[in-house]
Amino acid sequence: MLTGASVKNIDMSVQVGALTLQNPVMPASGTFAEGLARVFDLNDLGAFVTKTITHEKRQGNALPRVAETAEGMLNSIGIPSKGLDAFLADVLPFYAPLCPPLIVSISAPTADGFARLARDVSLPGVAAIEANISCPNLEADGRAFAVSPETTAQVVAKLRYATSLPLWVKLSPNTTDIAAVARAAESEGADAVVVANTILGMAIDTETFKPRLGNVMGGLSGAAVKPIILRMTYQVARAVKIPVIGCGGIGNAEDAVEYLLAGAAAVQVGTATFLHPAVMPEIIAGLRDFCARRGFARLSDLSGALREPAEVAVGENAA
Amino acid sequence: MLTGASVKNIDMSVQVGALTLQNPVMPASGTFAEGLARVFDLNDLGAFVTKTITHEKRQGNALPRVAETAEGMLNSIGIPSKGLDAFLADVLPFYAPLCPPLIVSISAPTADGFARLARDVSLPGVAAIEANISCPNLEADGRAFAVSPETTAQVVAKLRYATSLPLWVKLSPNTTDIAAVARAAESEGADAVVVANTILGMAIDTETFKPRLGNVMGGLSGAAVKPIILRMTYQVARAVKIPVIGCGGIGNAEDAVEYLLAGAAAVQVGTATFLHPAVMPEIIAGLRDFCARRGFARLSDLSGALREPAEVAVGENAA
Amino acid sequence: MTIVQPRKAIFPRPVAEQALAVLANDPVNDDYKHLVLQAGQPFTQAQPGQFFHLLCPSGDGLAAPYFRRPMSCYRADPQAGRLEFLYKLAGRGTRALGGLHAGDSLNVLGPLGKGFRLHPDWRHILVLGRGVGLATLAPLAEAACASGMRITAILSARRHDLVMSAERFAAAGADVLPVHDDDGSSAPENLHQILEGLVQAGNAPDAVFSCGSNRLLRLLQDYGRRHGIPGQVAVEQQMACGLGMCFCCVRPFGDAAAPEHRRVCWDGPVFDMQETHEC
Amino acid sequence: MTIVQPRKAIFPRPVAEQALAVLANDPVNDDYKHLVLQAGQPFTQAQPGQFFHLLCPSGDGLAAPYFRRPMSCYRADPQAGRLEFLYKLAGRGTRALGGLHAGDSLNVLGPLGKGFRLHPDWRHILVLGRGVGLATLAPLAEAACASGMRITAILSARRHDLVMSAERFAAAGADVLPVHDDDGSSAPENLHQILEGLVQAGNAPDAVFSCGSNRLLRLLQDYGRRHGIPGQVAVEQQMACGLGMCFCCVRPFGDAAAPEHRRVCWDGPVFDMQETHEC
Ligand SMILES: Cc1cc2nc3c(=O)[nH]c(=O)nc-3n(C[C@H](O)[C@H](O)[C@H](O)COP(=O)(O)OP(=O)(O)OC[C@H]3O[C@@H](n4cnc5c(N)ncnc54)[C@H](O)[C@@H]3O)c2cc1C
Ligand SMILES: Cc1cc2nc3c(=O)[nH]c(=O)nc-3n(C[C@H](O)[C@H](O)[C@H](O)COP(=O)(O)OP(=O)(O)OC[C@H]3O[C@@H](n4cnc5c(N)ncnc54)[C@H](O)[C@@H]3O)c2cc1C
Ligand SMILES: Cc1cc2nc3c(=O)[nH]c(=O)nc-3n(C[C@H](O)[C@H](O)[C@H](O)COP(=O)(O)O)c2cc1C
Ligand SMILES: Cc1cc2nc3c(=O)[nH]c(=O)nc-3n(C[C@H](O)[C@H](O)[C@H](O)COP(=O)(O)O)c2cc1C
Ligand code: FES
Ligand code: FES
Repeated sequence: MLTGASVKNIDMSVQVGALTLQNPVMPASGTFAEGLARVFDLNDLGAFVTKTITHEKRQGNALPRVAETAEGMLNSIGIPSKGLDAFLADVLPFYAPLCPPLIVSISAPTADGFARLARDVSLPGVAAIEANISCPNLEADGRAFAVSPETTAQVVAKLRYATSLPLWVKLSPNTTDIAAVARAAESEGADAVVVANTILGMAIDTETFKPRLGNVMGGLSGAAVKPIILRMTYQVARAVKIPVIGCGGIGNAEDAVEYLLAGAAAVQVGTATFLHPAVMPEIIAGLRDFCARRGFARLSDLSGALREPAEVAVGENAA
Repeated sequence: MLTGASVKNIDMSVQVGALTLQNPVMPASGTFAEGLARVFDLNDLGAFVTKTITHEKRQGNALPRVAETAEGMLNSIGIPSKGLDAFLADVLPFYAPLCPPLIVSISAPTADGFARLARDVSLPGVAAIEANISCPNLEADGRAFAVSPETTAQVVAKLRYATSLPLWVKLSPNTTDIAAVARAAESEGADAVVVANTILGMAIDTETFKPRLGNVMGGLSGAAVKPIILRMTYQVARAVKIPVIGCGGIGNAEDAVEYLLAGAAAVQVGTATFLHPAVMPEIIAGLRDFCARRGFARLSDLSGALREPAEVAVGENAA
Repeated sequence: MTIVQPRKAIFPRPVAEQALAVLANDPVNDDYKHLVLQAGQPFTQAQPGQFFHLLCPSGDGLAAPYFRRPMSCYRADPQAGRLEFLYKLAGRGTRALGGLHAGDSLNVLGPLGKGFRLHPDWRHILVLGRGVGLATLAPLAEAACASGMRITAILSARRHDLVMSAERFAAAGADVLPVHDDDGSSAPENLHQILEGLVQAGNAPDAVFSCGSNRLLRLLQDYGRRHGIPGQVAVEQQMACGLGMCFCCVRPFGDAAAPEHRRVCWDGPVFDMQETHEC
Repeated sequence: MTIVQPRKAIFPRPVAEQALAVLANDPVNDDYKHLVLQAGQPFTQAQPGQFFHLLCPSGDGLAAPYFRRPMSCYRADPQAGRLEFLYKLAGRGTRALGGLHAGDSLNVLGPLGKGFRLHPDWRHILVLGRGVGLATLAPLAEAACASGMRITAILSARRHDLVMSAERFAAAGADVLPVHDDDGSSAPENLHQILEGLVQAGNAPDAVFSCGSNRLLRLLQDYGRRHGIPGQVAVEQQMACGLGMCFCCVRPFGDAAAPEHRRVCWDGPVFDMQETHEC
C-alpha cells in the first residue's frame, strides 16, 4: 500500500505481450497525427498508433464525413491513404526520433493482401502491427472480416505467418459474439486484441431528408458508445488470455480506470482527442493520481480488479 | 401540398399491417404503465404496449437495476412479472375503457412457452401481440432467440401458429445482421418487426470497483443509441416488406421524423418518457407541425422518404 | 379498421411537469441548501411525504445528469404560490442544484407518490428524524397540527448547530426534543429511554413516524411492536421514472422469508413501518 | 524490454487549449456578434488567416454541441492580451456562443492552420470580401499595412448599414470601396469594372485576397488568370479535430480532372486561389 506522497513512484508501465509500455494510454487509429505534436510532448504517450494504411492509394469516402450525435460522433472517413510508399517515405521518419513504440495499423480487402502489407511494414522502427479487420472482406461478399470467428481466423492465420512482429487484432463491435471472434484471433496467434472499432450508425437531416454522412452509414464513437464497448472488453477479457486493449468513448482517467477494471491491459483514446487535444497526457496524470489515492503502487494491478457481485440472478433478460 | 393553416387537417394515421393507428407514436415495452395517466390523456397515443409479461411469476433482477450513462441509461430490470393471471385480472381491465389499441408484450424461455402465452393472451381487448424475443432461449444455451435468424424463425413459426392476432416481433440489436433476422421473422409470418430492444452494455463504479448494475451487464437505451438503432431501422426497412416500428433514443419530433424517413411506419418511445413524462403527446404535436410546415397532408408519406445520395462510394470501411 | 377517435379523458391528471422559477436557493449550513420555487397547481397540492422529481441542470462543467432526482416536498404553500425543498449536497445532481440562482428555472415533475396518512382518531403523534429526513417530516408535523393533534418531535443531529427546521416543528406546536451526537443524547439507548419515558408517563403516541435512518427505523419498529403503536416511514431508493413504470426502485416489504417487491415511487415512498425491511 | 524513458520534447508547441475569460460579447447587428476574450500566449500570436477551435457551451436548453466550432481570428492583440472573433449566429453552436456574457469563460484551442502569406516584394494588395469573410480579411489588411503595403479593400454587403469592419480597413490605411446589393454596386459586372479599372489606371494589385464567397472567388480567379496576379483565399469546411488528424475537412485542389484532397484545417484554411475549386 502507498501513501499519497508517493505519486511519483507509481509504476505506470504495462505489458502488452512482449511490449512494455511506459503507461497504458495510446491514441486510437485514425484519431492521431503529427499535428498533436503542436499541443503536447508526444514522448509522454504509452505508444503511437497510426491511421490505418493500405497498400494502394485511396481517396476516402464522400463528404460530409462526420456528424455530431448525442455525446458521440459518426464518421465515414473511409481510409484515405497515400499508399505504402508514401507512408514509408513521409510518416515513418516522423516517429523515428520519438521514444514510444510505433504501432502501424493496416488494412486490406483480402487475407492475402493483409499478409503482404504486414510483411512489407515489418520494418525497423515498427514495434507492432495492428490489423484493422473491420474492413469489408472482398472474398466474403463485402462483410467485414471481424464479424465472424471464421473469417477472423483466416486472416489472422495469414497475418501470423507473414510477420514476426507483435500482432494486434482490432475487433469490430458489429457482431453477435465478440468473445468468440477474440478467441478465434487468439487461437491463430494474435498477441493482443483491441476492443473495438466503431459501431455502425446513421443520422438523417430532417430539413434536407438526406443522410448526414455522404456515405449514408458510418461509425459511431465517443462517450455514447462507452457502455457498449466496455461490456465487450469485459466479455473478451474473460474469454482470452492474451492482453486486451480497450477502446471506445474514453474521455478521462475514470473512463480509463473502468476499462482497466473490466480487464483491459491498456487503452486507446480516439474521439476525445478531437474535443480536447491534450486529453491523453491528462488521462495519464489522472491515472497516476488515482493509483496514489487508492494505494496502488503498480497501475497494472488495476487490470481486471472488478469486484463482481457474489451472486447474480441468472436466466434473466437484460431488458 | 399544404398551407401552414391546415395543420388540423393532417392525416396523422398510420397503418401497421391490419391495424390502423390514429398516429404513429406509442410507448416502448417496459417504459409505460398506468402512472402516465396522471400526466396526460392516454387516449392521445397511437397505441399502448404493455411491459413484457411471462406466464409464471418472476421477481426481476438484483439491485441496482439502472445506471446513468452519457445521454443514456443502462437497465437490468429483468422481467418482474406477476404472472399471466394477475395480468388478466389487474392490467387488462385498465385498458378496456381506453381507445388506442392494446399491444401485449410477451416473453418465454422456450418457443413452446412463447406459443402457449400467445394463445393465452389472444383475448378480446388485445389488438396485437409483441413478442420480445431478446430473452435467453433455454434451448440454445441461453443465447437470445433474436440473435440468429434460425432461432428467430423457430419461435416466430410457433407463435404464428398459436395466435391469429397481429404478431409483432421485437428484435435485438445485439446481432451481426439484423436485416437477416428480420427477414426470418417476416418469412415465418410476422406482421411487423420492432427495431429494437436495448444494446447490451456495462458501467463500473470506480470508487467501489463494482459494476453499477447488480446484474453486471444491462441494456443501453436513450439518446446515445439513436444512431445505431436508426441505422438498423434503415437496414431492416430495406430488407422486409412488413411494417417496421422504430424504437431507440427517440426524444422529440425530429428524432421520430428521422425514424420515419429511414423507413419506419411507426415509432416507440421509451427512456425519454422517464425524463419527460409528457414527451409522447409532445412528439405527436411536433409531428403534426412538421407535416404542416413541410407540406405533407399525410404523415405516412414521410415513411421511407429519405433522399439517398445519387452515388455512394462503395467498398469503403465505415471507420 | 377505421381511425380511432379520441374520447374524453377518464382519469384525473394531478401530476405536471413544468419549468418553475427559482426564488431563492440559500445555504442552510455547509452541507444543506434550501430551494424556493414559484409554483402553482398542481405543485402546491403536494401532501406531506409526497415528492417531486427534479431535472437537475448541468454544473461544474459536467453535462446535466440523465435521470431526474427525487426530492421530498419540504413545503408546499398554495397561498404564497411556493414550493420548497431542503436538500443535501451529495453527488453530481444535487451539486448542480446547488448552483441555481434566483431567476434561473428548474424543471419539476410532481407531486408524486403516496404520502403520510393521518388517522382522524389519533390525538398524539411522534416524529423521530435525523438529517435531511427532517425535511420530509416537517410538513407532516404541520398537517398533524392543523388536524388538532399533539406532536412530539425528536430531532437528531451530529451537533447542536446542525439541527435543522427545529423552528418549523416548534411553530407547528410540537414538543421539540433535540438530541445530538456530541453530547451522546442521540445514542440509541438514550432515545430508547425517551420513548419508554413517554409510555411510562401515560403520554404514549398514537402513531410514530420516521424517515431516512435505518437505526431509527429499527428503534421505532421495536418500540411499536412492543407497545402496539402503528408507524409509518418514508424510504429512499434510486429512481428513474418516478411514476411506477420502470421497476428500478423496488424494495422488499412484508414477510422476511418471502418478501414482496414494491415500488418506492408508486406504492410509497411512505410505507407501514412494520412491513419495511430497511431504508 | 525495459521501460522507455521519455526524452526532451523535440517539437515546438505553439498550440494551446485553455478556458479564456469573456470580456465582451456584443451584437454588431441582428446576425453578427463580436466576442472579446482575455488571452495570453500562444493565443495572441495568431497570424492573419489562422483560426481557433471553440468549444461552444450549452444554450437554449440544448446540450453543448459535441464538436468544436472553427472561427477565424478577428483580432489578436498581444499588448492588450485580447483575442477577438466576429461571428454570425448560424446554428446550434454559434447561437450558444451568442449566449455568453462578460465573466463567463470559453474553452479555446489554437491558433490553428496556415494563414495568409504576404510576399515582401508586394507593394499593393487588394482584398475583396463579403459578410463574415471580412472578419478573416481585416487582420490581413492590418498586417499588410504594417509591412508598408497599400491596400484596396472592396467590402460587399446586402445593405449600406450592414458593411462590417469598414473602419478597421480604413484605419489600416486601405482605400475602402463599399458595394451593396440594394444599389446594385455589388453585382459581378460592377465588381468586374472596378477591378479592370485598377489595371487600366496602372494601379493593378500585386496580389488579391478573398474569403467566404464562391462568386467572388470565381471573379478573382478569372481576374488573376487574365492579368497574372496571384491570389489567396480562405475557405471553410466542417471540422472535427482542427489539427489534421481526422480527414473530415478535405476539399479538392489543383487539377480539376485529378484533384488532390487537402485538409482545410492543416494545409489551409488559406490556399492558393488558382488551385481552389470552390469555397
Ligand atoms: C422519495 C425521496 C425523497 C428524497 N428527499 C430528499 C430530500 O428532501 N432532501 C435530500 O437532500 N435528499 C432527498 N432524497 C435523496 C436524494 O434523492 C439524493 O440525495 C439524490 O438523488 C442524490 O443525487 P446526486 O446526483 O447528488 O448523487 P449521485 O450519487 O451522483 O446520484 C447517482 C444516482 O443515485 C441516486 N441516488 C443517490 N443517492 C440517493 C438517495 N439517497 N436516494 C435516492 N436516490 C439516490 C441518484 O438519484 C442518481 O440516480 C430523497 C430521495 C427519495 C427517493
Ligand atoms: C477556418 C474557418 C474559419 C471560420 N471563421 C468564421 C468567422 O470568423 N466567423 C463566422 O461567423 N464563421 C466562421 N466560420 C464558419 C463557422 O465555423 C460556422 O458558422 C459554424 O461552425 C457553424 O456552427 P453552428 O453550430 O452554428 O451551425 P450548425 O449548422 O449547427 O453546425 C453543424 C456542423 O456543421 C459545421 N458547419 C456549419 N457551417 C459551417 C461553415 N460555414 N464552416 C465550417 N463548418 C460549418 C459546424 O461546425 C458543425 O460541425 C469559419 C469556418 C472555418 C472552417
Ligand atoms: C475520424 C475517425 C477515424 C477513424 N479511423 C480509423 C482507422 O483508420 N482505423 C481504425 O482501426 N479505426 C479508426 N477509427 C476508430 C477509432 O480508432 C476507435 O476505434 C473508435 O473511434 C472508438 O474509440 P473512441 O470512442 O475513443 O473514438 C476512426 C475513428 C474516427 C472517429
Ligand atoms: C427500464 C426499462 C425496461 C424495459 N423493459 C422492457 C421489457 O419489459 N420488454 C421489452 O421488450 N423491452 C423493454 N425495454 C426496452 C425498451 O422497450 C426499448 O426497446 C429500449 O429502451 C429502446 O428505446 P428507448 O431508447 O426509447 O428507451 C425496457 C427498457 C427500459 C429502459
Ligand atoms: S422509479 Fe420507476 S418504478 Fe419507481
Ligand atoms: S478537421 Fe480533422 S483533419 Fe481537418
